[in-house]
Amino acid sequence: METRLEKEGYLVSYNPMELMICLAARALEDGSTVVVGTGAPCAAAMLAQKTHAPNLMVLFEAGGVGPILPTMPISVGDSRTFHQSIMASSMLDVMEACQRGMIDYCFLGGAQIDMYGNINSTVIGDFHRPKVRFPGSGGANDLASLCWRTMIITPHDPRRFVEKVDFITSPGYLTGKGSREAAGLPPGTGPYKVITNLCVLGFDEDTRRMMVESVHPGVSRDDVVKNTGFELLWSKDVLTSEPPTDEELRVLREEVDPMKYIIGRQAA
Amino acid sequence: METRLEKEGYLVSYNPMELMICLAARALEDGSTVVVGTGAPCAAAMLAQKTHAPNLMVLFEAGGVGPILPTMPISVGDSRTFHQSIMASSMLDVMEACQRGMIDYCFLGGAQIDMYGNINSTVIGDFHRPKVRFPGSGGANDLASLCWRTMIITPHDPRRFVEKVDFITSPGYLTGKGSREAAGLPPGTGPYKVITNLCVLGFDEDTRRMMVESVHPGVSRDDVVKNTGFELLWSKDVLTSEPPTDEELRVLREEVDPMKYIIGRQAA
Amino acid sequence: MSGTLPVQIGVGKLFMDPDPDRAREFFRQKSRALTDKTMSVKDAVATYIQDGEYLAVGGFGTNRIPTAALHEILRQGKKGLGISGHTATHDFQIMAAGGVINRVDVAYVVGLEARGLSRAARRLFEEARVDVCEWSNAALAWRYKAAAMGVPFLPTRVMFGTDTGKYSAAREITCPFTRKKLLALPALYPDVAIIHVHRADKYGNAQIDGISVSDLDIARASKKVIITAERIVSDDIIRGDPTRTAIPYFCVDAVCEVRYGSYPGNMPYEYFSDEDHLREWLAADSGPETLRPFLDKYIYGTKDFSEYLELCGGKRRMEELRRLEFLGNGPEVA
Amino acid sequence: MSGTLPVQIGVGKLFMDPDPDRAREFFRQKSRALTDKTMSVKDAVATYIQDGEYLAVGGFGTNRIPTAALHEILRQGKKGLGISGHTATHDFQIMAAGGVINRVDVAYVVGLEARGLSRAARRLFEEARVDVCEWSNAALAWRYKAAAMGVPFLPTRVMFGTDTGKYSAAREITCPFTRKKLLALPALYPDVAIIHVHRADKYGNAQIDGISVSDLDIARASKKVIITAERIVSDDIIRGDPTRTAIPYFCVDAVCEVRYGSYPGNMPYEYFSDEDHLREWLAADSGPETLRPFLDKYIYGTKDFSEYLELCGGKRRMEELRRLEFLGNGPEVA
Repeated sequence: METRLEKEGYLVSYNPMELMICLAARALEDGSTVVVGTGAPCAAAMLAQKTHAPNLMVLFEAGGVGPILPTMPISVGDSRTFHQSIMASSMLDVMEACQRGMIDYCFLGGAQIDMYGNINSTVIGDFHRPKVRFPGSGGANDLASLCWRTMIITPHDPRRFVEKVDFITSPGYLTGKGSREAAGLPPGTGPYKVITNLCVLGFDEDTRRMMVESVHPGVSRDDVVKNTGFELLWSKDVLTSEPPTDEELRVLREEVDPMKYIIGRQAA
Repeated sequence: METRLEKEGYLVSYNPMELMICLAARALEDGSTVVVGTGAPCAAAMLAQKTHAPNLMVLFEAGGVGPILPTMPISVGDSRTFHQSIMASSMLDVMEACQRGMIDYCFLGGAQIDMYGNINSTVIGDFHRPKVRFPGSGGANDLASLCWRTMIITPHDPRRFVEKVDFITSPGYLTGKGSREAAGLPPGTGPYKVITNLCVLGFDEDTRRMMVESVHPGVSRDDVVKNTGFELLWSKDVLTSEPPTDEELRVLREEVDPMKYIIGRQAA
Repeated sequence: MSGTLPVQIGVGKLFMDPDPDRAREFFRQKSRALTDKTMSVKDAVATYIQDGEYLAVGGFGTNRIPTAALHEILRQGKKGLGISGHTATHDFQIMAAGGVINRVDVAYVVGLEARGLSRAARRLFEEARVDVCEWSNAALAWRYKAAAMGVPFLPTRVMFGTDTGKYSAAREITCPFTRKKLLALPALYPDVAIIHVHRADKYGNAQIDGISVSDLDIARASKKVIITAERIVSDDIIRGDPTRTAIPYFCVDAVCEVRYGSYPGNMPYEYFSDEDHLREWLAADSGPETLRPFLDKYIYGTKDFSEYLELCGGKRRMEELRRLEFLGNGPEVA
Repeated sequence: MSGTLPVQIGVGKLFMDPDPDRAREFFRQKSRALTDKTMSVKDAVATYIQDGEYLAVGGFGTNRIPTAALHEILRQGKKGLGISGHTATHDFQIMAAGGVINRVDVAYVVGLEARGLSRAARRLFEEARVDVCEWSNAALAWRYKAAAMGVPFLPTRVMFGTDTGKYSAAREITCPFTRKKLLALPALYPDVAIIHVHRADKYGNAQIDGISVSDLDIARASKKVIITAERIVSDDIIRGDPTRTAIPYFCVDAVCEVRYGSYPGNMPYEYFSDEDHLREWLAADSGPETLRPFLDKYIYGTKDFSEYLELCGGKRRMEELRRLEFLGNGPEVA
C-alpha cells in the first residue's frame, strides 16, 4: 500500500499503520476509560495520552488498571500491563467495571465483520468441524457487550468485510437498530468507529449499518467499495481522513513505539 | 447459681460459664472449621485449639481467617481477629466459604429460641412497632443457613426458651424434619448442640425437636423443665454433663482468658 | 403457584432502585479524570451528601469507620438519610443520635456487639420513626456486590424460612440449571459511600491493610464515594504496590486526610478502639437528657474532628491507643 | 414462550455439574487440617490429577502459568482431560501438543495473542477431536465465581445475540426485580486447579504479586488445588502480611516449589517471558513431524522441569529474563 501511494504521487511521510493509530487515538476523548489489547489499540491509547488526552485511563482485561507503560506489552496480562499501575486487580474487577458502565471504549479486531459491526473471531466454516479455527471470544464478546463504544481496527479486504459472518463472536448491532437491546444487551452500547487501512466508518443512526465517514488520502471510493463484501452507506459529507500531524508522528515514533513493534507492521 | 451449687454440697471448682465453654469446646472436632463471634464461642474455640483440637480453624465473619489470637477480640472485626492470620480477607470471602460448604461449625445466641432451634435476635412484639428492638441478624442468619452445624450458647430461662419466637431471625429446623430443605436451605445443615447454664441439648433425628442430652452437675431435670417454655424431649440416656477437667480449667484460666473477660461473666 | 414465577418472599420496602441500566447512565457521566480530589471533611460532606440520600458506611461498626465524616453529617444537620445497616454499630449510634436517618436496611444495628446497646438507636425502631427492611450481613454484602458487578440481583441460599427473609425485599427464584430454590437479592446502589482507609493518593486510589469487610464492593456500587484516609500519600506509593489497591480513583469523589479518623474505633495496624470513650458514649446514650449535652460537647460544639480528638485526650491518648494496638501496655480492654 | 421460563439459549454441552449441594458434600469432606503439603510436581500430578478429570489453569496464558505441572501431565501420559480455556495460550498449546485433552470450554485458545497460533491446538478443533463449548473470558471467570460463591449460577449481561452465546450452555432468565433479560451462567467446579504463585507456605497459603486474573475464584471453585510456587516460605512470612494472601491453605492439596515455574512465561516482578523460546515452540508446533522431536527433547526426554530449564539456557538465561523483567538490558521483545 505504501508503494501505491508513492506511485500516485503522494508524499508518504507516514505509513497506513501510523495513520490508523492516529485516527484511533483521535477518537478517544480525554477523561475517558478504555480497555485495550496489545498492538495498535495500545499504541493508539498511548498516543492519545501523550497528545490530546492526558486523562485517558487505560485498562487491560486481565486486571491491569492505569499503568505507566514502559514498553509495549506483548500480552494483555503481562507485567507491563500493570507496571506502576494504580491497581493490579483481577479480570472480573475490570469486566465488572465494564458491566457497571464505567468503561467508555474498547478495541476489537477479527477475521470477519459484517455491515452491523458483528465480528467473527471463532471459526470459518462449520462450527463443529471448522475449516479454520480461531482463538474465540476471549474478552471480546464481553467488551463489545458492555463498553459504551466499541472501536474496531482491522485490515480492509473483501474476505473480512463480508455480507454474513460465519459466526458472531462479538456483537455489533446484530440485525440493526434496536436488536442489541431486544437481545438483552445494555442500551446505548455498540460499535462506534471502524478504522481500516482504507477509511474510517461509523454507523448510521437509523439503520445501524456501517457508513463511510472519511476515506484515507490516496484511497478512492472505489477502492473502498471493491474491498467491501457488502453494501456500504456513505455519509453525506465524506471527508478525506486527516493525516497524522508532525507532532503525532513524532510522539508515535519516538515515545510510543520507538522499537517500531507496531508501526513497523503491515496494516493489511 | 454458683451459690446454690455450694449449698447443695458440691465442690464448686468451676463456674457455669467455664462449664459451658468447656462443653462447647469439646463439641468441636479437630481438623474442622468454625466461624466464631466474640465472648464464649471464641473462648471455646481457643480452648479446643489448646486441648484436643490443635487443627481447628477459626474464622470471623468480617474477614479474619486463622488468626493467632493474642487476646480476646472485642469485635468480630477488630484487629485481633486477623492478628498473624493466614488471611485478612472480606466478609463475602468468609460467607462464601460457608455457602460453598467449607465451614463446619458456627456459634449463635439470641433473645428467644424455640423447640426447633429457631432463634430470635430481632424484635420482641410487633415487627413494625416492637416492644424491644434487638440488633437483628448480623451474620447469624447466614451462618445458621450455610454452616454444617450450628452451635447455640445461651442462658436457660423460660423467657428465652419459648413455645413460639416472636420473630425467626435465624433458621433452626423451622417446623421440623425436612422443613429446612423444603424452604430452600442447603441439605444437611442445622442446629447441632444447644449449650445452656443448665444442660446440653441436641435435636431428635426424627422430629428435629430439642432433646436433652446431659444435665449439668447439681441441676435437676425439674430445673430444666421449669426453665423451658416448651415441651422438651429427653434422650434415652440422659447423662450428667462432664465437668471441666483440671487441664481444661488451667488452659482456660491461664491461657485463653487470663483477664477473666468471659469466664468472669454471669452465665445467666 | 407457577414454580418458575418469582415469588416475593419479602414484604419489606425496597429503598433503592436495583436497575443496572439507570445506574449505568449515572456511571457513564461520572468523571474518570485523574484530578486532585483532596478537600476538608466539611466540604466533602457539604458537596457530596444531600438531604434524603442513602448512605453506605465502610468498615465494621467500631473498626475502620469514617467517624470524622459521620460527625460532620450531624454538624451540618443533614436530614432524611437512608442507611445500610451492614454491621453498623458505633457508626449507626452516631447517626441515630443525630436524628438524621429516616430509613434503614438492617442487618445489624442498635447494638455495639458485646459492649451494649444504643438507646437512641433502639428508640428509632421502638417509636417507629424509621422505615425498616431486614436483611442479613451477607445479604447486604451480596447486594453491594450485585451493584458492583452491574447486575440487578444475585442468587444466594440464605434467609429462607425466616422472618428475616419475610421482612426483607428479597424474592425467591428457581435455578435454570438445577431447579433449586434460590433467594434473589436486589442490587444495592447507595447514593454515597463513606470509607476510611489507611492511605490514599490525592486522586482517590486507596489502600486498606487487613480485612476489607465489604468496602471494595461498597466503593464500586456507590454513585458517590467519600474517602477519609489516615494518610494522603504520593501516587508513587500507590503505584509502587498496585496489588494493594482496594479502590481505584475513578470510583472516588472526595479524599480527606483525617489522622485517627476511625477513633474511637479500631484502625488495624494503627490504633486500638478507645473502650473508655465508647463506654462514655453508651452511658450518655441511655436517654435524651444525657445524650444532648454529650453531643453538644463532642460534636455540635466542636469545629471539626481535631477538636473532638483534643477533647478525648489528644495526642497522649492516641499514643496509648497505638501502644494497645501493638499489644503493648495500656488501659485494659475487654 | 412463557417469559419467565428459563430459555436454553446455548446448545453447548455442560461438561461439569453446577449443583452446589453435590459440591458441598465434597467440600464437607475436604481436609481443613494445617498439614505439610509440600511434594514434588511429579507426586502432585500423579496423586491429584486422574485421567478424565477437568482442569483449570491459573494465570493468563503466558503469564504466571504452572508450566512445570503442565509438562508433568504430558510426561505422565494423562488422558481424556477436560480443560477450561480461559485465555489459555501457551498452557493450552502444551496440553494440545501432548494430546491429553478431549473436551474444552473455550474462551480463548489456539492463539498465543500477537505471537501467532498453535497448529496442534488448531488441529484439535479442525479435526473435531475435542468436544467444544464456547464462552467469553468474563463468562468463564463468572462461572468460577459462581462455584466459589457456592451458588449454581450467576446472572450477567454478556453473550446475548451472538453465536458465542448460542454455542455455550448458558440460559436466559428474567430478573425478578426489573424483568430484564439476563444470561445465567452455570457454576463451574473444576476437578483440579493448577496455579503458579509467588510464594506459599508448606500448608498452601499462597500469595500473588500483581494481577490475580481469576485465580482467587479458581482456587475456591476447584475440588483439588495444586499450587506451584516460586518460593516456599515460612508461614511467618504469610502471617506477617495476611492482607496479601490470595488463596487460603484449606483450598489447597499440594504445594510444589518450582523456581522459574512459569518459564517460558512471564512471572511478574521475577522474570519476563522468553520470547525466543516461545518462537521456537511455535515453529516446532507448525506440524506433527517437527513437534514430536521438540516435545521429546524438552518434555518427554527430560526427567523434570529443572532439566528443561537447563536445556533452555539455565541460570544464565534466567538471569537475562530477570533483567528484562526489571526493564534492564536484554534481548528485545515485541
